[in-house]
Amino acid sequence: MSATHTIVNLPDQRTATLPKRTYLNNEDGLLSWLLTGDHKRIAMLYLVSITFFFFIGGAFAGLIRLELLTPQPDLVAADTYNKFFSMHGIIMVFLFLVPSVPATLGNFLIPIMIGTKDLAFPKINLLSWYLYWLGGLVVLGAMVLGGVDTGWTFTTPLSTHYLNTHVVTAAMGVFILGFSSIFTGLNFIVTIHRMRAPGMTWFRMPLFVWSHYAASILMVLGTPVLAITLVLVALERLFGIGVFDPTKGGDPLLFQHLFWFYSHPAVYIMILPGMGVISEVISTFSRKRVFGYTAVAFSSVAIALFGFFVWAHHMFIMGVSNYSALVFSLLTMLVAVPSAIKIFNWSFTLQKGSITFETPMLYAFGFLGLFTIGGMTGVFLGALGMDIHLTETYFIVAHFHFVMVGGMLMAFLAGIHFWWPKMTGRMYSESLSKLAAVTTFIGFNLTFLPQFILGYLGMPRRYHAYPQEFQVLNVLSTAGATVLGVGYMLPLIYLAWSLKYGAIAGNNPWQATGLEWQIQSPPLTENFIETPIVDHEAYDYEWLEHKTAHEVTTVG
Amino acid sequence: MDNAIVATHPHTHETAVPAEHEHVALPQHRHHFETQEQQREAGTFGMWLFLLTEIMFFGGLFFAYLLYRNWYNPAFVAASNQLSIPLGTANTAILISSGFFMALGVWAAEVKKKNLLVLFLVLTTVFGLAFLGVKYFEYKEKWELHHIPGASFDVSQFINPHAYGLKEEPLAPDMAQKTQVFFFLYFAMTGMHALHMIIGIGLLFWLTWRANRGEFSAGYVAPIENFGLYWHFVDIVWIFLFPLLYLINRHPV
Amino acid sequence: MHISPVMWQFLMKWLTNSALFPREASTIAPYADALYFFLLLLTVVGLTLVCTLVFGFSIRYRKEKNPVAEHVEGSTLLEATWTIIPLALFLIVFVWGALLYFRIYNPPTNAMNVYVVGKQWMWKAEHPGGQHEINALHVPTGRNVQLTMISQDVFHSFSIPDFRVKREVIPGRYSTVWFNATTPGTYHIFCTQYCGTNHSVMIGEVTAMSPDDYEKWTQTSTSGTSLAQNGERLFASMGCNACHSGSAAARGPNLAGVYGSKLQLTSGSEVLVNDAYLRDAILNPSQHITAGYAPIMPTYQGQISEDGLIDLVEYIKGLKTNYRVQQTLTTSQSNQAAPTTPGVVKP
Amino acid sequence: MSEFHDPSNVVNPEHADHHIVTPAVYGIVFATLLVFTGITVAAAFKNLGILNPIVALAIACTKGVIVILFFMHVKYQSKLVKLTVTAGFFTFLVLITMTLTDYISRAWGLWS
Repeated sequence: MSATHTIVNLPDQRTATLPKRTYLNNEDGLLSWLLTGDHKRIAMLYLVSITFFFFIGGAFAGLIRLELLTPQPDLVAADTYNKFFSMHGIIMVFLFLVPSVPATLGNFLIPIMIGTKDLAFPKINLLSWYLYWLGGLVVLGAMVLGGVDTGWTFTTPLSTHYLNTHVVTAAMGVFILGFSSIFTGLNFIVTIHRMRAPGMTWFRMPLFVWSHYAASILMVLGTPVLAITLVLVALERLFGIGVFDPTKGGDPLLFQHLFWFYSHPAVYIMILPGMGVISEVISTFSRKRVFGYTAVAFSSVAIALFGFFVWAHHMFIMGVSNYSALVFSLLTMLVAVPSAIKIFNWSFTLQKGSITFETPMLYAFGFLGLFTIGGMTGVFLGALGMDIHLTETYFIVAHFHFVMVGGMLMAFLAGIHFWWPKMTGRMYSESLSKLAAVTTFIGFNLTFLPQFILGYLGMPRRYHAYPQEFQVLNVLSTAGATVLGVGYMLPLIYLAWSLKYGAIAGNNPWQATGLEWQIQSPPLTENFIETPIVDHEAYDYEWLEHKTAHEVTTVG
Repeated sequence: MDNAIVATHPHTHETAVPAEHEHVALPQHRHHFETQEQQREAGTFGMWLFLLTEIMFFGGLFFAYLLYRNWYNPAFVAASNQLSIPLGTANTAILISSGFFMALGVWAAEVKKKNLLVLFLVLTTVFGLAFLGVKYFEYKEKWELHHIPGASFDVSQFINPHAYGLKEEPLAPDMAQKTQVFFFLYFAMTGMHALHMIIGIGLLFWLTWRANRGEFSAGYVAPIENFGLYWHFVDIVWIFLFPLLYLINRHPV
Repeated sequence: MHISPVMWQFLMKWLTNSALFPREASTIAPYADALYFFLLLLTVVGLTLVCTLVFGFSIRYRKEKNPVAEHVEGSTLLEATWTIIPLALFLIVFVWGALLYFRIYNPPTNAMNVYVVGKQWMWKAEHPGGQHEINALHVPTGRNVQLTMISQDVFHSFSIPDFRVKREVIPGRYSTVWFNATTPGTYHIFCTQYCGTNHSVMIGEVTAMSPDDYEKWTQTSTSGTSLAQNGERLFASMGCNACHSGSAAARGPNLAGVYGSKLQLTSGSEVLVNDAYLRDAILNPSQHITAGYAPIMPTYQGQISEDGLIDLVEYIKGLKTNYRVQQTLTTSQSNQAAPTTPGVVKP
Repeated sequence: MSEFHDPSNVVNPEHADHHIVTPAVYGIVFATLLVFTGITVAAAFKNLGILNPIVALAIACTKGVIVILFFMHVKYQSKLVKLTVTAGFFTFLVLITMTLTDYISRAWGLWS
């Protein structure tokens, strides 16, 4: 590949070697990993754990799609199917989407990006990984013991009085996972506030850090409300009390309010870090500072702030008062604006750039398109009258999969491909990874576009069997899911392959400007040989050029 | 913006601690922090963020209380009048005292008086335990009266108060059932509060032991300060629980 | 190219059944679809814009063409544009959506009422005339139909996609939805809120019939006793008439003609007597004591099913005089044959 | 902003010097809290109508603020910590008020 097509700049493979001492080989043995305080090692632990749970959740998704291949309830029984989608939801939301980017990429990169040695509280960081596993095992335990069929929303009074499955176990798992998430967020906020390198002012921070900061605020303030709600559900279930049971004077809608007070901001916890990844990737591969840096930074914070004011749009038809519905619908429209700003700012970042199309950029383009669709269909659902027809159908399933899978997962993969050389010191196969990006994109659209149509036709979500006339679209969707599955398996293979056989990446294969690219790959245990002094803005490619030209030694 | 070259950083962390900071090399200084000051402030800030999550955690319960109190006011009045004001007031005073000694403990640590610190921590623990003791007797009484929500919950006292020697107005049967909602919230809120106290007392034992070894008498006071924040937060929760659960329905009509 | 005939038939069948777009079978449907198409248009325009920008810039400024990036800081004007235009569009969508919402959820006053009880896992429709249906609903075309719905256990959601209406069926309180079917035919009823194991079995069919056919149907499929007649029987057997006898010395307030009136409560507030009020006053009487009466009514929570409550509500709704109430009281062995129903079906 | 390394955080708005509160201040605070406890109990037995809960909550808020300011040292802390505390209570208020928009405007008849 000629130099005009790509900015990838690898060292001479004949002489290049991985650095002698890195965070990976600093200490040896299993214990050195299990007791580590190093944010990079914890990030790698998370990466492995999250991948594990992702494929479990994905397996459930596959089973769901397989059952929906035919209108008849033929593959599994109804309660089994219900357990499948409940486990799919719980695992994907709490064990994959919420921690995905923050706990892996955020953990790995935030300290490096702001020029410090580690997160503020390394032990709490490790604790949050153990809590993640504890919560994950409890959730898996609920599955092994016989499953849970509440759906991930734990709707009362169904979950409290009408099911005989392991609701309390699953709720306990989610409760523990909540604390894992709280500690991650708390660590990020403190680190970003207190640990920035000299000269790293707020407006010199990469947008990746900004978006994680916004998401962390949501984690810290939102998650405890979910925790107390789940405690109440468990107590009500164990003692039959009735805070959420209308026959005993409780209000089932109170549960909805408290649940969505967390679970709507949780959507932003999931997508904001992804947006941070996209900012980095698009800037790097168009060799330009992100268009309107300040606007993008503030739109992250605005999303976090507004995110707390819109939760009742999940309840428009659930008996929330009409006036309240008006207020929440209006605020929902407002929260859509910062996302629109981001999309356009990213698009205009490309303008007058010098664009190359490496794998992370392909994923980022996928993100832009899919997130636009996902965001716009969110406006459908935020509009009160439209919501009546669309909610609780496959339209909403398609909508949040476009945002979560099309947005978040694309961003996650973009980020993994972008920082993989930094994390491991090696490059993956460029052609295979591009193939995977394209496969994922095609598979995704094939899976979820038909679901929009199904939704408008009225096919309800969480249906085990459905009327005949919906079959064609469901077959398309299942076919797409197969392609999508292949798209996700591919990176697993070539990334694993690259660990041993990939080309040596060198410090800065993409010639990116972040502090993380100025140090060796993989980094040292404490990232920098000496604390960097930051004297340039984020995404300053002229500074990088100047520095490269005058480079005597690398920083770290 | 100019294209400056990355200057070599003048400090490494050994030299980064300026002279005006007196504790240059405490063993507790974790070296990923640039300075002691930074470490202390990060710790405090982290603790405050954790307390923020606690506010929201109790926040859900407080909202449930607000809602149901407005819906079922007569039941809440009648049920709340079953709580003992003398015990509640005593407990408030006990808890405030415990908080007071905790604050003094922080001071003792800051001025490096080891024996005083240990004394104050012990006093904090004693008052904390006293609070839990009083709470135990309150709970026990509710147990005997079948006022614990659940299968054995009994509303007869509210339907027919005169038979129990109470001066309350009787409640209609449907409203009397709602006293269970009050008692559930009462037990959920005070129980969650008591759980925080128990965790706190566990930590206090540990801190007292460490203080006794002199760990906090050389300028490293972060654990004491941060635990103090936690303990005071638990106080504040009670400061709100006390009027809401015991007092606001008390006045004669 | 050869397509297998089975496949071909299948595809043709699917396409001719217009499986990309649901039928418009109620007066609301066109309004909902108008907003839907407007939103689709917005999406397509937005997506095209983003795609044009991304692909346009990608081609124009790819590295081969533009080896050196030119620094652009941002543009307040541009950013203001893409803040204000989306905001304005979203606000239009908000107003439009809100108007549609109130159209769907504010039933017209002249609607005929049908009760729907949702329970795991079936729909029970109860017509005032005494027609009971399970997982089916017969309605006349060209007439406003209001559904008063309640759940006996968990949240359900009553959805008729071809009418573009849906509303959650809530345990413990009535929710309503209304429609006016335009085309005779049968349409799906779905439960769209996940409600337990057999959630996907909780489906039914609504049959819209011409008014004549509907009239025939009501006559052939009535159970013989109207809801109000059932209610009257319940009213007597639960002993309601002992207190609510309408006489001056009665311990309970007079219920004749109470429906639709405003009541002064002991708490000082004034309430409108509607279905929800009546239901709640039976279950939680102490919160709804009419001014001047003592709170002596026992609760009937757990003693009457939702169907029974509907019967009672329907009975009290139509109660115009206390003549029969008092008669039932005096002739203690009440006669079963009730000749006519007091005005049950509202115009 | 701080272009230079500023390890002692002289210009940092997130920084405040460590302040040691004296036992005397703690003593005064302790006495105040006990007095307020007395007042709130006494006020509970007076019929103030709608003011009863308001007075009780106002006193509780005062006590809480005193504890936060002095026992928890927020008075002497950086702006950052003050802002953090405010943010916590703000979010709690969001939870309450936004949820109340639903309950108050519901024509359910239970809210009076």
